[in-house]
Amino acid sequence: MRRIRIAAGISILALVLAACSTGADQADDSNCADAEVFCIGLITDTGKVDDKSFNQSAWEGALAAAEELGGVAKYVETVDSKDYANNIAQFTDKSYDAIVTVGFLMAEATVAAAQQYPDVHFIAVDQFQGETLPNVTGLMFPEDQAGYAAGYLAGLMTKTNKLGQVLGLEIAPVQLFAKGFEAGAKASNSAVDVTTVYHPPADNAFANPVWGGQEARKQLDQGADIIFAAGGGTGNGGLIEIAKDPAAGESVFCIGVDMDQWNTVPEAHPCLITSAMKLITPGTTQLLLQVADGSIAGGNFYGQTGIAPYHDFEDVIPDDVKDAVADVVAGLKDGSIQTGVTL
Amino acid sequence: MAPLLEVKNVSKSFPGVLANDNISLTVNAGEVVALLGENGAGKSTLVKMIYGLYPPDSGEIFINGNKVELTSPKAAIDLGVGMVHQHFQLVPVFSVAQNVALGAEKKRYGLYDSQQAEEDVAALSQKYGLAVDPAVKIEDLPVGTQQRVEILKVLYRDAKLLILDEPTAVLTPQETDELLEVMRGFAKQGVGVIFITHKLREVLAVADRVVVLRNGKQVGETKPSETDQAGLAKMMVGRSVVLDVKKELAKPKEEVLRIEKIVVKDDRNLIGLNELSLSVKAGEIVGIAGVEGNGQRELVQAITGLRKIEAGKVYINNVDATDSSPYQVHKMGVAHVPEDRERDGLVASYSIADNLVLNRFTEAEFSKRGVRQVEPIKKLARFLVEKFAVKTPSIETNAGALSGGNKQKLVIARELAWGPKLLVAAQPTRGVDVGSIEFIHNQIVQARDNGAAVLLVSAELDEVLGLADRVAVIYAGKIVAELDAAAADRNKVGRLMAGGDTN
Amino acid sequence: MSKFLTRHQKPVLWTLLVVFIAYGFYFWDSVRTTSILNFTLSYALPLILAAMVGIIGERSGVVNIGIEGQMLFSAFVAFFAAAATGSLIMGAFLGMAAGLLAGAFLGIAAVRWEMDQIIAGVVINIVAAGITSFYYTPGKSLPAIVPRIKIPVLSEIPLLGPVFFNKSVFVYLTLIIVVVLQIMLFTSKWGLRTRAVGEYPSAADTAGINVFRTRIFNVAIAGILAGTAGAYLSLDAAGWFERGFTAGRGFLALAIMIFGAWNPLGAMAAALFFGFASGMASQLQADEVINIPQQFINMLPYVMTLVVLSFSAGKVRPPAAVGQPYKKEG
Amino acid sequence: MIQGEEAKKLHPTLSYLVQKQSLVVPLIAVLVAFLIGSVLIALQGVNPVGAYQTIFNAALGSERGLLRTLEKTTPLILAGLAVAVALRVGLFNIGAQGQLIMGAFFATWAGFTFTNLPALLHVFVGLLAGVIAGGLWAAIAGVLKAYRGVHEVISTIMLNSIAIALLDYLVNHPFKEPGQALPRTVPIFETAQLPKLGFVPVGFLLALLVAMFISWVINRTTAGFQFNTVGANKFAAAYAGIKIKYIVVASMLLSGGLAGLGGAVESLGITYRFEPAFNKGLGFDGITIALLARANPLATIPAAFLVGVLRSGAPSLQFDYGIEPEIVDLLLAITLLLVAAPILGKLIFRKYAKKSETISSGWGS
Repeated sequence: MRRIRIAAGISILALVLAACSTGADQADDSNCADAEVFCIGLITDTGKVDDKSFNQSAWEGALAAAEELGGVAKYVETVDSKDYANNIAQFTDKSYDAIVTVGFLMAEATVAAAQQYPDVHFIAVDQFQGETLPNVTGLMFPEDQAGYAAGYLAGLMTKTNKLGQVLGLEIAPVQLFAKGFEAGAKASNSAVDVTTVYHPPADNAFANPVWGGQEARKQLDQGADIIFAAGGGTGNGGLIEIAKDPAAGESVFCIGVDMDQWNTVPEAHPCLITSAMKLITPGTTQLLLQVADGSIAGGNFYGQTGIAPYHDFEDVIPDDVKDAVADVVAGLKDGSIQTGVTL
Repeated sequence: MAPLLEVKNVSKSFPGVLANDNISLTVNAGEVVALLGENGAGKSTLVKMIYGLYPPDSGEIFINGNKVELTSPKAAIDLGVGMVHQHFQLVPVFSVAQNVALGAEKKRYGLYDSQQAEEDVAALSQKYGLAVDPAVKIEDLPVGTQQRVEILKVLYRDAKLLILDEPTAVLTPQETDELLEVMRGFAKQGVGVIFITHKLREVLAVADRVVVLRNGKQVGETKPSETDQAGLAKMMVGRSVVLDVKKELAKPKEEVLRIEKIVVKDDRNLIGLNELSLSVKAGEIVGIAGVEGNGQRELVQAITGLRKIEAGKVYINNVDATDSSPYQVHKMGVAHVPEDRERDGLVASYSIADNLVLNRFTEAEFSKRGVRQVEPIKKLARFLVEKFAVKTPSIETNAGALSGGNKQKLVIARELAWGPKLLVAAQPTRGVDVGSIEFIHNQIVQARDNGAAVLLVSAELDEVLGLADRVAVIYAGKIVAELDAAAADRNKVGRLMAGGDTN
Repeated sequence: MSKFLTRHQKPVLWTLLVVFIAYGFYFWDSVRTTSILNFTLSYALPLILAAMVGIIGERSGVVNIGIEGQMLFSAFVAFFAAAATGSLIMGAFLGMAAGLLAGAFLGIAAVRWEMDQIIAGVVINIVAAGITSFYYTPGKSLPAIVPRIKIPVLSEIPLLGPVFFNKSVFVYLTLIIVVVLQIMLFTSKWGLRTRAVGEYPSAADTAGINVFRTRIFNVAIAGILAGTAGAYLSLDAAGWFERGFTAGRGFLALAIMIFGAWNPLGAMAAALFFGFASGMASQLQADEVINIPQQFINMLPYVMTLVVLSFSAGKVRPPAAVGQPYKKEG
Repeated sequence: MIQGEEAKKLHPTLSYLVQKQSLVVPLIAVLVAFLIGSVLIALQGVNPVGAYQTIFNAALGSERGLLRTLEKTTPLILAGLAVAVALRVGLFNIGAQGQLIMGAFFATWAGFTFTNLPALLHVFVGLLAGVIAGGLWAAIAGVLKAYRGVHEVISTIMLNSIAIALLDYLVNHPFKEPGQALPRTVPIFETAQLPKLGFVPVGFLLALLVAMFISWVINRTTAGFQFNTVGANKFAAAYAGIKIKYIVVASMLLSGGLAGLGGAVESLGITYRFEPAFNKGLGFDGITIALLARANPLATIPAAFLVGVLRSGAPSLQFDYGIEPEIVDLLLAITLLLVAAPILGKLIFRKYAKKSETISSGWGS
């Protein structure tokens, strides 16, 4: 009898809790079909929306656009990379106006969905569009340029002439960052030596902060004084480890990646002089606004890259260095400087 | 003065069995009480309750006149109860001293004091004449010595009541006599002893009183002075039993098994069989007598293909079987009743039917193109269960659910069913009730009479002497003597088993 | 001392050989040698602790395949507790408590409920992965960093000093745990009883030792070590928590435990070997001295483990009763 | 088992349930897990009834949902079978993941390498390549176990890592799709693609057939008898003349082959190419499924289906209610706990509860 009572208790508890629940603070997307309401859907790569990296950047861009437009934004996180199509379909079923798919893994699913739903516009972050579809815009970034600018800074700042790189999986965007960094560093300081280490191939290559920290430590021990950490959680682990060094901010620095990591990894403040950014957030927002006002075009859209503000290191970095880096950033932008990076 | 131990109206049942039914027992200080009964009579259950291993369902236990709740062995040990178990409870990778001290460790600097323990054990073994080296690992000791360790364990804890569960099963007659002496010595020092056995001779030699159990019930109490072997046997079994195996004189024919100087390693990678030679002819039973651990297991496994032969040859029907697999040996006509039927002979989670074809499942009758033929298997099973009088509700019952005797009948049935040329039977009646023992003995004799060669390995010297036509004594991995069964008497064989000379 | 040397001749000689070689490399390239050994130790640290969890469990007869989940859960609790309370010590403490909880669950499931031990471990792994992912909240960070404690004098020794004696409290704690466990397991009353329970539970039972209690106690206590490993990962090694970031270390620890023949010091050596191989893999990649794709360098530790085990396995044997729930007959 | 007198005392329905408790307990376990799950969901401020409705609607309510559910179930059945078969022999194949990705890669390889094969043959060749690759990969562990005494848990963990690194090399270097930023292979030819029949993937039908076939092999053939005997009592197996080493290798070969088939079906039926990110975690789900199914080959089908439904419905849960998809892992963990721990059986059936049995073995060789 006692057991039955327990079971009954649990069910009643469940019902009470169900009654109390408010139905969550989910955005109301019931009238997305109306032309008045602009609905934005976002599907993450097999990662989480709070990844302090590109999924998060894109999501923030979508939120900003939704706010600007008074519309609705919602996301779904992908667990299984074979669910992309299904996850996209959830939004198309509800007649969302724009769908952001984040990450190059989703390229094919995005194109397939775009062909199926010509009325929906797709923003394909990090997905190069070989053939132009009117309703897909690939949001691309010249990562090598961001890496180059950061590398240029590092080349000027290093005292030991040794730079390090703690990287995620050896895949194109990471390689572009890394090679750009090396090229930039060599351009500003021909004596510099750059150590490049990718995470071993594994499912967690972008989510192994422990390894990132250990590798960063090793490179520091071997004399590197500025380390570029590019690899999601793995890189973040590297940043945090460098920030722990007693000389952090004095003679040892770190450089983040993707977004201004000053905001996403506060633990890295002691060493973070800048981040090699691809400006996914403004790029996403910009494209979504274009979708809303109808000015969007298919094909590839190149977003901005650059380096993040120096924050607390504004005074640490000499003015001539800052000027030189600013020139390089400008040169990269107008095409007068080429990174020379190929994969 | 209150008796040392008083058990009043204790009952205990296990699923499907009433193991102890209203049993009472009294043991006084300085007294040896023999608990006599055949296998399954409930002797072990009773003493395990006294030792705190099981709680009784009902009834009371008093120690020194105080009612006690024995919830764990620890509680029993604290009250001065000590027990030497039938299956030795020793950790093989521990030293003698570690085993003795386990659970009653003395400490130095907060750590286990191994030096003290070794000294204590040495002192104890000297005091009671139980010679053993405290620093040696248990797995390196012969069984007889292991038993001494078990006894030392109990003495180390200052037991006032000593329980010995079938202690003589693994001993030579001489060692048995020594043990009986030791028991008398304990009694003289005021220790109460409960001695479990089914060997009548020993009961008469050592006990002050005898309590007999049968089928979980107490059937009587007597004194050695008031009875004899026949009387005890009748009490134990409930009818008069024929203790001797009835059989014709053997008519040996051609040689079936010939072993030439085989060398085999044991589990510890030491020499287990040392150039052992032996021959068994069709129509005769050769019994291997020896103290356990002298190579019997290795011999059986070497013949049946379960153990690698390092040197020497084994011929079966003049065919070289030295490097044969168990499967090939079986195909040569060898049947094997393994010593540990629970471990080797049966799959407890399988039905009786599947167990009856355990080593025959590939035969054409039971397997067509790799598919098992369920009906023929069942048919065979029904036939064998009937023929060998296996008591079971159905052939679908799991073998694990059968009693020891029925399990053994199952193995015997499987091994004899197909008319083997050579039967290797190891401990065929271990842990089996008297009724089944008779049955199994008759089956073995019948197999002989049908022309099979039989190699019998048994720790029970009486069984070897009673059943074999020829007795080969094994000692330290060698056959040290071969005797005609008629010429072999207990004492002579016993001396040989202990490595002594016949002359 | 001399008794110790004669009894443990082989390991002592091997240790001396390794130290000798290490110093050889140190005089050749002190920077690389020191940094790689630093990497080695920090990589090995959680593996060592996790292997101790496995050893304590298996020495008392309980397979613990849930170390991975125990560590993940503890790392999660340690991180968020530290973030919420603003105290690393509180975080570490609660992380260990979480490990204790997870350990106690395994003990009770495996011993009291006689549940299949491997299933119980798998359940811990899935539950931990689910909870830590489901209840993960972004935007938290640690209040401070785990300080390094420089041990006077010892830290001045070349090579050994920086590698072993200028580290966080977790390193010292781990080293102490290994040594204490090694001593306790083989020379204490607890160790004697634990091993008896793992080798031959009925012998322990009849000697008056409570097999059930010993097993539950040990597995639960081992959980605290898993908690320590988890706290180390999130509070010290990474400085934050990432979903699923134990990344198979709990499973690797089982390999290390077997590699180390169920001995604490042996397991530590095996874990250091893994750390060293991994450090070398990244170093070879960084130095670009040999032109092998990094994937092959990275699989080296695993291949070597298989090779080494295929020559050494079978010579060591696991505790005899491991994996079997103890049941009183009848 | 309840026999004779005792059974008669029970009400007939109850007695029937007691007999069928190995079926009843898992069902109730799922229900209880969902009940506990509903508390967790409610604590997130979401109505659990709606949440479950969403899961089932998404997973089973439409052809698209059904297709996705069955597609997810397919490799899970095969991975579950892989682990279950090994468990039958007393081996714990923790390396199904590595075997599965080896199978997925080599099936793809066959799919894009052989040209001019007729469709049916090409599919068959692809599947076969997957089976062989997975089987051989697992056989390494089998051989190491049988002849060198290396425990399979350790060797398969190592082999998982080695497989990941090896395949990473293959898709980054020799078999990388030209001009692609992403390390992945070229797509397979159309002739190698496994088709779908409406919302039923052919791979799913194949998995069902394989499960039934394996069940038949285990229960009806002499090979299965040998597997079971080695698993149930290896001493008795040696005594009965079964070549244990051979069986260990053969069972790992079969186990790995099944896992490899799971990968192959995934490559040829869904992804049409190989990418390291695909197939994530399928082999580990196989462990959960095999344990849920208590190593019974046929029971892997419903177990895999349960996992498939939950996994397929989870994204909609996030879409509709913002609940993270990991909730389904919690549900599965609770279900497994309730199935495996004898608590539930004891609560329901009291003294008639079946005794729990150990289906896996310790390290003891």
